Amino acid sequence: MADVPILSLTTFLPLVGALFILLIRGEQEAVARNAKSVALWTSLITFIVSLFILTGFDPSNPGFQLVEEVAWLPAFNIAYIKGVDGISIWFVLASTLLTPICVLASWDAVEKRVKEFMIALLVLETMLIGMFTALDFVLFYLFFEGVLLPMFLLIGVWGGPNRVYAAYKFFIYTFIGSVLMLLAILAMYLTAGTMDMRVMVDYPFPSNMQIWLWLAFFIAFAVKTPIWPAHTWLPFAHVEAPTAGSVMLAGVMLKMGGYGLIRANVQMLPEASFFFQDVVFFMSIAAIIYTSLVALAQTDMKKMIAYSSVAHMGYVSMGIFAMNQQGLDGAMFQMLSHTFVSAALFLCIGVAYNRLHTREMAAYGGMAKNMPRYAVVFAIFMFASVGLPGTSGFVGEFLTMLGVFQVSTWYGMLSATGLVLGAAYMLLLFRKLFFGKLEKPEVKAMSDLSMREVAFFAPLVAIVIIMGVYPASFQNVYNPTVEKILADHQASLKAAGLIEAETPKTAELRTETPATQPASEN
Amino acid sequence: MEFGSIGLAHYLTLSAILFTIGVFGIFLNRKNVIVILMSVEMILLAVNINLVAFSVYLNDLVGQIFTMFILTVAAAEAAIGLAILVVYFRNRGTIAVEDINMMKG
Amino acid sequence: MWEFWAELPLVVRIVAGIVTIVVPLLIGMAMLTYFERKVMAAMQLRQGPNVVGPFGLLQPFADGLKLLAKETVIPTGANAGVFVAAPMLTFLLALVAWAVIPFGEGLVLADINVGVLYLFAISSLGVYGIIMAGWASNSKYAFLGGLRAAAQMVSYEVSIGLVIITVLLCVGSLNLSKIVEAQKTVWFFIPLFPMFIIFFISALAETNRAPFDLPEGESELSGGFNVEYSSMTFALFFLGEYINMILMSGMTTVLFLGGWLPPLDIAPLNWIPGPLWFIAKICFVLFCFIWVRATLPRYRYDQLMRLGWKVFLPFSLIWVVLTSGVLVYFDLLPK
Amino acid sequence: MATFPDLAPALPEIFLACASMALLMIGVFRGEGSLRLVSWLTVASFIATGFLLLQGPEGRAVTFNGLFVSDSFGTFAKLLILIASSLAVILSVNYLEKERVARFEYPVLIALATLGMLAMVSANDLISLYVGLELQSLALYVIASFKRDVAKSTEAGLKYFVLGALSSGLLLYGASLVYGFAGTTSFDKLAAVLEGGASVGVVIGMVFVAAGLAFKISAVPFHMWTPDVYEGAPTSVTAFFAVAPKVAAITLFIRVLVGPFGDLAMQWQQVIQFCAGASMIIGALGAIQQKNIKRLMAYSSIGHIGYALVGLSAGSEEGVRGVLIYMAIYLAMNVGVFAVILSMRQSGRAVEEVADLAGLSKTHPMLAFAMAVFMWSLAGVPPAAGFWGKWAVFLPAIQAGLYPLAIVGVIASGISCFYYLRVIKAMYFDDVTEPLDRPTPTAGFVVAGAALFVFPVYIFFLSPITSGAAAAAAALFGAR
Amino acid sequence: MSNPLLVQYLPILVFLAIATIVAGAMIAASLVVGKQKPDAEKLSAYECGFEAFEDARSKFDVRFYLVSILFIIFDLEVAFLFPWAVSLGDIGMFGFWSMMVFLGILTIGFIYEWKKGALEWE
Repeated sequence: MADVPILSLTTFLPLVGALFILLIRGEQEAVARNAKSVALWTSLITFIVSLFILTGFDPSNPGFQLVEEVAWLPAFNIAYIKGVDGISIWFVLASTLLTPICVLASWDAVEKRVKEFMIALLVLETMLIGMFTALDFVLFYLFFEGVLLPMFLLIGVWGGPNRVYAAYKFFIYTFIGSVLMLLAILAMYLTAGTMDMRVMVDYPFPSNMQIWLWLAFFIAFAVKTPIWPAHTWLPFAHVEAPTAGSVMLAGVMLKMGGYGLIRANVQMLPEASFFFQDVVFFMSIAAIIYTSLVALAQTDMKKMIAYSSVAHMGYVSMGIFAMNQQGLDGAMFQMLSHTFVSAALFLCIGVAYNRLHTREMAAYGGMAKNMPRYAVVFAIFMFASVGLPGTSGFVGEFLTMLGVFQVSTWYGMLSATGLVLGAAYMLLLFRKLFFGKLEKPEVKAMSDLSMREVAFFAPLVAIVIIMGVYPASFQNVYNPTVEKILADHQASLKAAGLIEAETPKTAELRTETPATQPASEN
Repeated sequence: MEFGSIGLAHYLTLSAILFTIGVFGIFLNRKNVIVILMSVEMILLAVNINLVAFSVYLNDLVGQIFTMFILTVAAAEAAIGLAILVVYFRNRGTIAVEDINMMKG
Repeated sequence: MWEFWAELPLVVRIVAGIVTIVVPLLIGMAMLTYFERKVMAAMQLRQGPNVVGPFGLLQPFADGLKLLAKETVIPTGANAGVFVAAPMLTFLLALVAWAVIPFGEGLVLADINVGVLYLFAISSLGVYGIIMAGWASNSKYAFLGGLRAAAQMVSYEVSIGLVIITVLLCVGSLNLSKIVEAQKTVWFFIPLFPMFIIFFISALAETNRAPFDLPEGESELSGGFNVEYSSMTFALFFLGEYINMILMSGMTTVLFLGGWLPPLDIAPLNWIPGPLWFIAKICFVLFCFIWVRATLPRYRYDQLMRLGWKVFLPFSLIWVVLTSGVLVYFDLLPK
Repeated sequence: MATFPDLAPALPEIFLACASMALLMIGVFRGEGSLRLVSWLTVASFIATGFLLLQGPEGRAVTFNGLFVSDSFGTFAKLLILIASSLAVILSVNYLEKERVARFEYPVLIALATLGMLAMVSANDLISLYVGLELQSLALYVIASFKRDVAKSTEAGLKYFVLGALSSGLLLYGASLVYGFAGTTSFDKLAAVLEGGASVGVVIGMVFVAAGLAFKISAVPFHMWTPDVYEGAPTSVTAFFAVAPKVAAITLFIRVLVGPFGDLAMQWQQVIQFCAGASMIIGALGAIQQKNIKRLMAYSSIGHIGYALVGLSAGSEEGVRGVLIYMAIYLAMNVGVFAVILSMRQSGRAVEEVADLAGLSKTHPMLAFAMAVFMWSLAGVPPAAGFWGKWAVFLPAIQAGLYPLAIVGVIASGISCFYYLRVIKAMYFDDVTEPLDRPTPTAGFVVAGAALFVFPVYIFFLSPITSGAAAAAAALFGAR
Repeated sequence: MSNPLLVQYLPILVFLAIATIVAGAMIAASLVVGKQKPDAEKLSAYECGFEAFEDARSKFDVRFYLVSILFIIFDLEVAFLFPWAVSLGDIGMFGFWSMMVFLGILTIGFIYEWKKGALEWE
């Protein structure tokens, strides 16, 4: 297995599938059918191939594995480097898993221009996987930006009535953020002399430079994650996007931000991360409370889930910057959990939407009676989202808050209110949809989950339950990496004199300007 | 004052004045495109005065050769400019500057 | 001002020189008109002017006096300043050109080393007088006449320029005296005969003479650009035109007929002073001008333009190439 | 006795000059209806010129008494120009025939303009600079008003002429001052003279020269002619204007500033930085309002010149390399976009509003996709080639510490996304109003080629272009 | 009078002045001697007995303009030929062939004009 470039294979297989779909010609009906099946098979094969990544991965090794390296642009010192570590591997698998589900979910939902839809979806998958496995910063950036086009089209072409506005907003926000990141990457390249992320992770950037770089990266990833107040594009994008778009958006794309925050901000710029810790906490808690309140006020189901995503991602950013074992562990877990839970919730809403073509909660009611299977599935994911013990959401949120409590009790307290609010709006949603009287004739006419729908909900349900019951199965893969990251982080901070030895998280930031501090660069 | 005492500075000043008149002629003129063409010629004249004066001052022929080139090219330029102007006039029936406004910039 | 008084002798000398050129020139011009009428009359078997003075010799002066006494009319729509300036310009350009013509060895007012260029420039400026007249008159006839004259003059100026080039190739200098001296062995009209012919014909066109006198064709344009002129303003045009004629003859003489040189540098011929040879040659060329007028019908305008652009221009261009090629190939160039 | 100069370095130019005259003769003797023949022959002679270029002498060669220089910097730019010109001719033929202005002078004028560009790229003296520049400009003035019965076209020609003549005047005035105060017009000698600093006269002269050249590349604040000329000129001409003259002028710009005025970098860098920043901003803001796609592309080109100047303003070898790479990519993107614009016809009539592209993705999916790729690339979003262009110019800028400029560039590219996206939106999100006609095979071919270059090919074959540009920049800096 | 160039051209300057004075004097004399009695009819433009019915400075044939353009081009060529002709002895074969190239280009332009009918005046 070692000599098979498994990561590249996983990355570009969907692209090959997309090319095949491109070549399909003929009657419109036939084209649509063939496109769908090619897309399904491609994504399934990709998923199976991606499982080999897991088998080839050694969890005890905290470094990058399955590395592929090819010279590409020597003039710019850019190489094609791919590899995974404990942080990124789960996101790759999540992408490969969610894509076939999305294909299935849009089987009947997408009616116009099916061929193009499938192409966009597969291209999106390639870009996502590519981004998570890239170890050269340019490659990383390429894939990071490459996500924009297919997503822009997914929202803009197959979206709802207000799709153009949503697509624009999505695009401009992310683009400006990422161009700032490009500048930061250029600056880092000029300092470190390489684009290799493996080197950059260990490279001690000058303290005052770190501040600027950190800000640039943070803006880029904060938009993506999203962190309040850069989240405003997200509700629009979710509301207007087709189900598959929402699933990919919530399931994987938001994780690009979290992944980037860990990879770039925490790993590469430890001093600045330490410096900005409070800022991030403030923003995260603001996100959790504010967006939860907003979610409470929504009547549109998708918008509600979208706001809940922002709140959940607030836990993630908080956990990441707690900078301790529990916090980072929890953030990782929360991200993974959110990947499946929010994806599933959007799929659930898609199920309802496909039948009634409205997202207003008021239009539904009493579905527990005529759609029992649906109600059960929805309930599981709702509980996971709320963080009920036994589901994946519980582990993530619990660990995150544990980490935050270690840093500051107040932050922990405040973030805990998010749990209460989360429970409130999710239960509200569930009540409105499933309880009450089944009166509306069009709701009565709705049929329960079809076999295909069950097929794509089943793995999600399984994963959510497994994650909740036996979290270690997932944690084991990334824990060594997390430990190493934290160790490196502490070491850097010590080297920079920001913390004293053996007293983690209690040291105050020294007041000297960075220039007078013992330089960390060698 | 000695007749021969007209020096480089005088020529440069003259040329600067002509140049300025030319540039202003292009931008401030609101009446006739022909005036613009004449302003352009005036600018070139200023340049030529400069070059010839420098050429004499430096005792170097290059400036005068440059002038020859400018004269030639200026003639070709004027020919083309007038040709375009004629064609324009045939289409629009006017060569007033304020009428050149089909496309708002 | 520079020290005017210190330079006074020089200025006096110059003024004297100018007077000795201008006065005979004006008289000569007067006589030319007489000469023209007499020759034409002779060719048409008529008497010509014979009333005023002996053989009518004073006729031109009578004409001049008559013009002087006439009223100067400036038409209502005319542009008065330009209207008056036009004849003055024509006249003074015609005069000023004479500053560089060598009448004999060393007999030249301004022996500048770019004499040919100067002449060429002055004769080019002549167009302005006509254009100004045509424009300022605000009359259709004058306007069209002016345009035609201008187009005609510039058309033939090109071939004149090329012809001059061929001469210059053989001389290697722009100084008119040097050009004359270069013809000591052989006058240029012999080796450059076709160019001589072209030059002569172009000179006719350049001076708006028959058969190329369409710009002022009475029957078509009732006088052309000078239709609105009367009195002295008209006289100035008239003067300018005839002086130009003499000038072109002078140029022909200098460029092709050896200037002040005698035909052969042998005893009886080189006793005659140079200036006399020069004048005699001018008279001969002038006679040819009149001769042509008396014999040839007027060209149509399209014929005129075709001759200029499609015959003379390519022909003289080829001749320039040939001359230079021969000179370079046989290494005959003047060093 | 003057000795015969070595013609070998100038052989491509000499060949092209002879070829364009031969083409003129062929055209005029075959009369009307010879457009196709002359066009294809023009393209053939461009290709032949390109071969001659590649066969040319190695390294730097100066001839014609130092007036003309041939080096790999010039060769790189010349190849770009030749490619752009060839494509412009190829794209024009059908357009001209459909617009009923099929006259053989068109390709000949393009050949002459191209010759002027080659000459100016190779200029090693202010005189040859001027002559080359004017040869180019004169031909361009004429083809701008090539549709001589259409008021818009002649108006474009007139505007272009007036401002072009003004810019030549500025340039010349500067050249005369430089000559007077430095005592020479030769670039090599100027570089030597200015080594120890320059008098105020030279600096003023240099600024005038730079202003004149800035006109030609339509950098802010000398950009005001661009939108009108782009809109008014026949579309095929706009396609040409947008690329080849820009490449030539910016190459010349670099050669002048880095070569003779290299030691005055302190002075000109600030000017260029200002121009770059202002061009990026104006280019981005100006285009937002535009409905006409040619006007939109005009502002886009202003903006792109701004990005290219970012590289120059770094004043380093990497910066120059970046500019060259940028121009190469810019060429591909613009040729592609204009090939699409040239295909925009509704029942035989040319249309040029953005709205006319509505629903293109349904009627012509491949064309729409290609256009989307171009827009993507113009916006500078990876992985399209436009991103690499930005990369190549911003890297040296950051290296030179020009952070403010870089940030301005980022903001501008964010803003400019709006209007590039508008085109994509029209094609993909809007419904068909009136379908466009089927594009001609040549246009389709060019579009496909450019799109392939801009997206996949460039990424994998970036190295040849990059190393070519690097060699070119090194040649320029090595000569100093 | 230090400048020899000025000495050479002084006669021309003086000549110009005198000629202007002469021309001016002649016109002035006629104004003094001749009887000036203008009236409206006399001052109107000549139009074969008609009233002048429109401004004389109207559009005119484009061919005149064409001739002037051609003139500019060819006269410039002549301006180049002058110095060349004079110094041909010094510049040798290179000078000769340079001009031949120039003339060749010019000839091509000329042929083009001819074939395009720019020289026709029907």
